[in-house]
Amino acid sequence: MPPLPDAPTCFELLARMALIRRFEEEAGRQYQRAKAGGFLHLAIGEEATIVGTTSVMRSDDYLIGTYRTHGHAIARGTDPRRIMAELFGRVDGTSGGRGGSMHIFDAERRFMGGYGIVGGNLPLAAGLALSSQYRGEDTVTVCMFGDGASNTGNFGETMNLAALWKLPVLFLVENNLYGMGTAVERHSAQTDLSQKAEGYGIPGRRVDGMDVIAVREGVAAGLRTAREAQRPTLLEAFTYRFRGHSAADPEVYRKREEVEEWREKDPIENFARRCVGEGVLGEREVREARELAEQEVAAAVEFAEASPEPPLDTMYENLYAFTDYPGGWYAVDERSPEPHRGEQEAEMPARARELAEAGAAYAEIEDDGPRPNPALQGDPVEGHARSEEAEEALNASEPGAVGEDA
Amino acid sequence: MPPLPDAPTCFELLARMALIRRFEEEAGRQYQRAKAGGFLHLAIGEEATIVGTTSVMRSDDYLIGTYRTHGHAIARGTDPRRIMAELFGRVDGTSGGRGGSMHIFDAERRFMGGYGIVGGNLPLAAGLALSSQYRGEDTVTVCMFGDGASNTGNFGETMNLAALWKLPVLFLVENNLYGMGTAVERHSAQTDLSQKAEGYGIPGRRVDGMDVIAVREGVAAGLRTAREAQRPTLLEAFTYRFRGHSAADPEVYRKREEVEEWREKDPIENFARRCVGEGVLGEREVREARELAEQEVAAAVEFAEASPEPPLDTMYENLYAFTDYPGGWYAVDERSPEPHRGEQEAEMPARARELAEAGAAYAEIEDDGPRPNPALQGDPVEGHARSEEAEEALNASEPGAVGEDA
Amino acid sequence: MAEMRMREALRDAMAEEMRRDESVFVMGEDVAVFEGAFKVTEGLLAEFGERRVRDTPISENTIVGTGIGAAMGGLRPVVELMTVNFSLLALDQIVNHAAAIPYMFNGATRVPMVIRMPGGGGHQLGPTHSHSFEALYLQVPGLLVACPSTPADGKGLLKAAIRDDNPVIFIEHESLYGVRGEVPDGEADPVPFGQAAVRREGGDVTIVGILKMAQVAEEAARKLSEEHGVEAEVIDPRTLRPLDLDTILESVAKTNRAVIVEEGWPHGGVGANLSTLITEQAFDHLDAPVQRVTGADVHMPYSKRLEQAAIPHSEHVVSAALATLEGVI
Amino acid sequence: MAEMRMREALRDAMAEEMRRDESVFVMGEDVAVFEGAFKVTEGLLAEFGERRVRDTPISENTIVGTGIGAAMGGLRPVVELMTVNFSLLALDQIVNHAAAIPYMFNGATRVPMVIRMPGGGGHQLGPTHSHSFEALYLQVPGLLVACPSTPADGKGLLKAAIRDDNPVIFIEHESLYGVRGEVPDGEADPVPFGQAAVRREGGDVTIVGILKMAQVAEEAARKLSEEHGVEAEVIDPRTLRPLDLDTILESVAKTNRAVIVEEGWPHGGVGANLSTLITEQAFDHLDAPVQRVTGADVHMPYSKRLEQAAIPHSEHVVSAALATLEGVI
Ligand SMILES: Cc1ncc(C[n+]2csc(CCOP(=O)(O)OP(=O)(O)O)c2C)c(N)n1
Ligand SMILES: Cc1ncc(C[n+]2csc(CCOP(=O)(O)OP(=O)(O)O)c2C)c(N)n1
Ligand SMILES: [Mg+2]
Ligand SMILES: [Mg+2]
Repeated sequence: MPPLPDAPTCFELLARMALIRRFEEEAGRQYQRAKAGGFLHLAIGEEATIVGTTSVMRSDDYLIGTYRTHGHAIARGTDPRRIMAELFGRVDGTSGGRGGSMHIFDAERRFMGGYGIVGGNLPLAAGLALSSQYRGEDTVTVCMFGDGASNTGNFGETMNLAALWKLPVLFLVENNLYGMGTAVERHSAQTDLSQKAEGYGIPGRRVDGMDVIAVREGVAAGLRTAREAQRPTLLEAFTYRFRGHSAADPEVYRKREEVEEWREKDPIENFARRCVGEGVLGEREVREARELAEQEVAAAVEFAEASPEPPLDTMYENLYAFTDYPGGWYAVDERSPEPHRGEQEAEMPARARELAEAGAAYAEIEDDGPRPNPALQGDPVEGHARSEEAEEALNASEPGAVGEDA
Repeated sequence: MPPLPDAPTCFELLARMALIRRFEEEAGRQYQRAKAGGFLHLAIGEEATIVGTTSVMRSDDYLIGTYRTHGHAIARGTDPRRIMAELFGRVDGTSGGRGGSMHIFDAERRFMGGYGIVGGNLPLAAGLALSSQYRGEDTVTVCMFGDGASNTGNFGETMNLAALWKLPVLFLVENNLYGMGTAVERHSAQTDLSQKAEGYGIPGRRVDGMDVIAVREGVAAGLRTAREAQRPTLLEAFTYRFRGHSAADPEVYRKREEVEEWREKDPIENFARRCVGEGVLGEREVREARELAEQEVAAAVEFAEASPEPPLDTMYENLYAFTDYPGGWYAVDERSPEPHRGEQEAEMPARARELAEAGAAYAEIEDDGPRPNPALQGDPVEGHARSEEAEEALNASEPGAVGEDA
Repeated sequence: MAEMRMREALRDAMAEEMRRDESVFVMGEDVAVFEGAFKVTEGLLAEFGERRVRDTPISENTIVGTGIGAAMGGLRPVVELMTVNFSLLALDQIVNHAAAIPYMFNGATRVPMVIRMPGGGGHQLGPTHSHSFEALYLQVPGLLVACPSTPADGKGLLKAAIRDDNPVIFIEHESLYGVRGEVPDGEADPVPFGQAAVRREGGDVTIVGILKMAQVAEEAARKLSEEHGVEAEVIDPRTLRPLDLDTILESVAKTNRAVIVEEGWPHGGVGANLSTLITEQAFDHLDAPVQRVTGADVHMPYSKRLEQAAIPHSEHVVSAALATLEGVI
Repeated sequence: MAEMRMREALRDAMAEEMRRDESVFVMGEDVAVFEGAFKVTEGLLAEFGERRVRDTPISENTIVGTGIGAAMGGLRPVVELMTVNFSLLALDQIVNHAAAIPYMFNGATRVPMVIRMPGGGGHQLGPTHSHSFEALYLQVPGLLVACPSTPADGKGLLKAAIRDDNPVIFIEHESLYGVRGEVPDGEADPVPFGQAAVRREGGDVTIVGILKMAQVAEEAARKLSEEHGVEAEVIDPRTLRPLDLDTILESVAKTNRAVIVEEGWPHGGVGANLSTLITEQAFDHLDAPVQRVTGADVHMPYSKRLEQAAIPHSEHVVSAALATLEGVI
């Protein structure tokens, strides 16, 4: 077992993991309250993999992830208030409310997104790494993706290209044993995912994704290979998500005992215990980390609540980067700011606005109040069906201390 | 070196390879004469890989290939006359003139095509193999594709699926060292392609693709594994195409000496020499194989010349399998048999016919006579640019005996 | 007749056809153990086992391609793509293989295969998970395209699709899965492709809508009648290939006005296609230009407010219908 | 002014922009050593070296995705997809990534990238190699779509595309590469997107065509004038996004008649989109329904005879134009 780093580093690792955990627990509850919508993919249980990774990256390295990346952004230093505002769909969100939970982004911290298409971020990572290499910079790109993503065509294509072009990139597969409801041995012929890119000439290594120190070591090695030898490597972090795939997952595909077993390996609890056991941190500091998280998350909710919804007339903003060229319309609706009906509408912007607002009001989904259980009511289900059990599980977890989830 | 099989088998192998060689030489010439159009991808030099494979397949096994498969169909037993007719775009072609050189098909002989999209045939092969397994049949699918195709997303996806589902399929990569003009070490990080599916749990093996007997052995082993153990394997046949990628390839990307070196390994010449040397065949039989090929190919050209062009009113045939349901039009043009202009046209089929014929007559491309050199004349180039050198190279190869090309 | 939800009607269609024909099987991501991301394949694994209800890796192009190969090998695959959004990854197999193969091999092989995929917006799934791609698929010769709006049509069209010898793109709407409706009992007849349903008769204006927008069209018609005394005829084409243009043209010949409502993008959409066909073939009947109501020309924003503003509602349809009647009422 | 071929004009555009801006680079299958399947990148490797002219493996989705990532990292990639036919394999990266990213991240990053791809039929390349996908790309918000028909436009639009901060789909026609034309000398100004070119003035009927069909439209106009005394106004929109509808509408206001010619499929095509926009916005000016001339609704057959019958020719355009004038002349 690799030794612990110094006390400030240990505190920082613990505090960051605690903040992510607390943030996501709260996000789950805000989702139940219908403040957050769409899908909500929580990484609870995977915090060591996330924080272990970012804690050894340079601030000018790039990080790119999936639809399960609240934690990744937080770990990179993104203000949790802006992430919560994004979940609330508000103007102060990381994407101004455009992207939602699956599409978090923070260019300043070189967190290059949050992508909803499984495997879609792999080639983007190659491109980011290429941009570093092209300019002769020694920045590295870290690309995080799931076990399920290793079956996509992009995986093979990108491994080959990255190896061929000797790109400074670290591919990190967050193997949480499931792609949605399909266990890894039911979706991948090769279950030792660290070996999956061998055929493309990319060596791999597996680390304990529940141990933040082990992850740090593995990632640091991969970063060195990328930065100094300009070679891609594949790192498999063996981890587990304690919650369902998304908030609506009834989890029929795995046994309660399996979940319980993994919860024993809670990356936060165990790390805190080790730090205290080895005398690097005191109980007080562990409590402090949790309290800080509690405060930051409370502030995030408050901030998100206060942030306004995007005005309707921003609908087309940033769809295009406008040049100074004259002529032509880019988007059909530029001429007519509501669902396109031709020139006439353009002559009545006031009426158009009114209609659009009426449309919003007309939606079947209530704006506030508790979220109805669609699976029970026969209402449209949001992507993944939400079952009674899932509902109960979610209701059971009331606001509480960090780590309570485990 | 594995021993030669019996004399009739050796004769059959030689005759089949000679027929393919002669057919393709002739196809090249007919292309020059503008009897065949579009692209023309010749496999001259790769005959041992093709014939070695089919010669150990059962007649109810499936074979599926690429756009370079005149030889594969011939090797499966498809009438060369129908293949030549397809190159001529005639009704008696294997696809009635619809598919052309890149899309040869013969369901009866379980040659399942002929596909123009690189890597596109890989998942189809998995599906064919699945259909065998699903029905409990012991037929095997052989999927042939190029070195370049091993970089496509389909490669990784299909390797994983085939391994996971234990499909009875043999993947055979015809490694001719180039994907179009890009050498294998410039397009694939892993240059030992037999190892490229290891990461997906599919074992691989390399054989000398210029030696028909070696190919037979390798394929037979793969077929056994698929048929008896229901396991996919990957076989790499190390081979070379003596001609350019397509008829229009100036071949600037490889050295004349390299081509010469490989021509020394001519699979037909060398096999004939060995058969004679070991006393299995006599010179007379070798000559006979060539003469038979000569005759068959001459008959094929004659047949293709005589076959009519598809009538214009067959344009929509077989686009859909019509059911007996009433109502609705499937294709927009059903209502109007020429380029769609609405109801009016439907009322004047005679005029429509006339216009379509006029359209055909209006084409800039002459119907007969020697094919102009587009690269020289600034005319549209057919896909791949044709250079002066390529033109010369093609013109240089006049009709002659089999093997003259080598 | 029994009342059931769309997802149950679709499940029943698959189950009945699987019982009827051993060559029918289901494959897709999470269709077996998980019983479908939207629970449409609930119970199928239990009844038919792993051979006929197959979980796949996340490999959209290969899932579709494997289905095509299996169909060429004599099976009748029902492939589920988890959502229409991911079908772009499979588009090469859909267009250059499934759709092209029967024609390019001149009928020597067929691709009897159904590709089911839910789509549409309205649940804050954001830019990558809210697409309406009907307009993309209707362009492609060789494909059939179905888009049911009621449980009865869902069941009947899916049965017809499974029995059809052509590759069928079967688009479902995520918001309709929970919607209930009367569905004919037991082994009901398939609903034939290429027959539009007239949901409501009326003489003043023709409204055409598909999927969720078929419901929005009906709602608009009620409002037009109650609030404006305008009687709209509402038509749901049900399939976009084959297309029952005749029923639409007959209606327009009567009403002289048409509105088309769709959830997809405005540029080159379903509405643009129908508007053109109607105008070409009924120009002299039209008293006003055909009006379109479409989704906004953006990647669906996540914010509920923006999303709702980007999706057509019955108010928009009412306003479009009134616009065709300007000067008349 | 110098006379040159389309392929040379495009090459010059890339070379000039690469000299001007170090962040511009070219990547694609066989673009370097082979100098492009259609020889459009001839000489670029020699001048700029392997760092800036990059051969890629056959991995369309990853080629485009790598371009997107590089663009987000501050470069300006010019990606060549060998032909438009293979772009279906990259459609997820094009639509769900390149087009969506700037909007879904609310402008925090941009994707300044050009995806060049030749397409079209006419050379017996058969069902998988003859597509015209303009209608597919114009649907997608966030993309710009250019389709030049002359060497001068090829050069000017490509320069504009490379300098643009949006992802640009740049569609070339395989039949036009060898076509010669006058091209402004040296560092000419880019041709701005969103400005149609009026190729010929006339008061009787407006003909709109893109790519090779822009030439067919001009040819038809000559025949109409010579053989029928009909003076057609010919418009080449040059870009489909942004679209210069105003120029088309102005023309239709004058001629009261329009014909649109395209090589793609009829269902939901470029013509359907333009016909709808024209009809919606100039209904009262139209004396006849807008006529469309399109490619046949099939996967391009290989047979020269069938292929030529499946592609529009000037005769079809003449006949369509005359149809709009029925009863008048
Ligand atoms: C291309 C694509 N196919 C399917 C989906 C639907 N989907 C979303 S997440 C997911 C499972 C992904 O599993 P994995 O890669 O292991 O990541 P995890 O969710 O476990 O973090 C699936 C199938 C998608 N978003 N994109
Ligand atoms: C998906 C796709 N991308 C690009 C092409 C253009 N193309 C045709 S053949 C070819 C090279 C293929 O090389 P390889 O797989 O080695 O087969 P070979 O031609 O050597 O037999 C390319 C790039 C294509 N047909 N399909
Ligand atoms: Mg996972
Ligand atoms: Mg090759």
